[in-house]
Amino acid sequence: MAKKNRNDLFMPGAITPGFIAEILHQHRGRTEIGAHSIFLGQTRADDLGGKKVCAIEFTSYEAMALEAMQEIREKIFEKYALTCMHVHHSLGKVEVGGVCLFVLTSSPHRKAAMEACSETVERVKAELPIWGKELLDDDSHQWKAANRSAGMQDQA
Amino acid sequence: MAKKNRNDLFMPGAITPGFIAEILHQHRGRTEIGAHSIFLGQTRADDLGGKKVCAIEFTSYEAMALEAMQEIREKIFEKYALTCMHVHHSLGKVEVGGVCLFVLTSSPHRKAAMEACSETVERVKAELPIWGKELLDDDSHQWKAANRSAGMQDQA
Amino acid sequence: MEVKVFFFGGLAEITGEGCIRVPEVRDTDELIARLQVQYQALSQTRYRVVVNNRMIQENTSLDQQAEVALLPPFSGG
Amino acid sequence: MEVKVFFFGGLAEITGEGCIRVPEVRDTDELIARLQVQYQALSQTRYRVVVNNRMIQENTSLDQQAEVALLPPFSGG
Repeated sequence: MAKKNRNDLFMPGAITPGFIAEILHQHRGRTEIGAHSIFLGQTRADDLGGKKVCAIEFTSYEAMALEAMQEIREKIFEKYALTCMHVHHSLGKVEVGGVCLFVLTSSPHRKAAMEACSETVERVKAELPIWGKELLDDDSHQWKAANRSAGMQDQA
Repeated sequence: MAKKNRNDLFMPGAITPGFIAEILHQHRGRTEIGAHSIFLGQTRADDLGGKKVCAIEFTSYEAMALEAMQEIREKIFEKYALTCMHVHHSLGKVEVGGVCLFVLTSSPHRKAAMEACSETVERVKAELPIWGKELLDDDSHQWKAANRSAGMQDQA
Repeated sequence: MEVKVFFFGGLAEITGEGCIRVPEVRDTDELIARLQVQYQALSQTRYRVVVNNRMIQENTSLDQQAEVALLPPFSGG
Repeated sequence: MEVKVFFFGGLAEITGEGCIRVPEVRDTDELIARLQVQYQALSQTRYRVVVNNRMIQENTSLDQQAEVALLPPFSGG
């Protein structure tokens, strides 16, 4: 049960609230679960020196990303007492305000769920070969950098 | 914007996936948000010495809970760079597998969102006057204890 | 004068009451002493005392409109 | 023999190619040297080198079916 969902990492376009609701609905029968921790990465309308980000177009080295995700999944399950884990990332264009990353970790207890979620998000961002091309409002673009702003630890 | 939602803390019965989807959908226009951190507490089918938990019935000292929640909200907004925060807790009966606690914290960046979510969950559990009556499968009941098992830090 | 006393969670079960009125009581120490006579199981129970929505730690005088609540350990979430 | 080389993210833009074939190349050091001649902007760019889905740190020999990928810094999420 825990180790399934190997190849459904990528989704075309934004991850919708309806899709998220469907995943949550599927967990009602898992009555050993006491806590779900969820992270959603949302495309932000950053201002890049007067130009505004309108959307991000994601591409990936998919075969390698699936392998890297499987490795993360195994390590997280070894480390935390999880009941299950779901990770989805958008490919293609996601307009600002759209969700491009979904991480759900579920456990009988909240500490495991929350710590596993946080660690999974960090690893996904650091280890999955995915690139975001920021489409700007003057029809130019810029390649997203994971740590754009000086002194900023995270770019969500 | 940030300080609204004062009196919608309590919801009758389980918090549904559809309700959660609706809240998420409402954030699509908030394009300064880059990260949502969500915690869901789900009613667990614990085994209490041979008897199984079928549902939990929640009651609260509501006036005091609303005041305590407002105090938590203000402190969390002082401490973290949040865009918004939503907290809902069930009152009445929630069957096992149903969600009884929803916490959503949103921020431009993930670190603030995740830390604020975690701290809010801890404070909600410790500071809100809410009680859970566990309804068991032999028609008896037991009052839920926040730290039932020895050495257990969390009960989700 | 009389004060209102609310019992929550398992305490409502122990006392068989959600709310009672207690007449002529000056402060919380006196109130608790009287409640423990009336509901003997109360002395074996952990709870916190709230007066007018504020948790109290020490003996507190009660005015005419005082609302007192006895709260067992919280278990929300 | 020839190896396949894939360019990802901003590198595909710099090189103008998603994938090229490079003939008669023994190892990654030789490959990178040749690519830097062909695509001069490459030497000002940060990237990691992957051979057959594995990140490499050192010079690595390339067999006939080798697939090499050049990966700029990741920016998913």
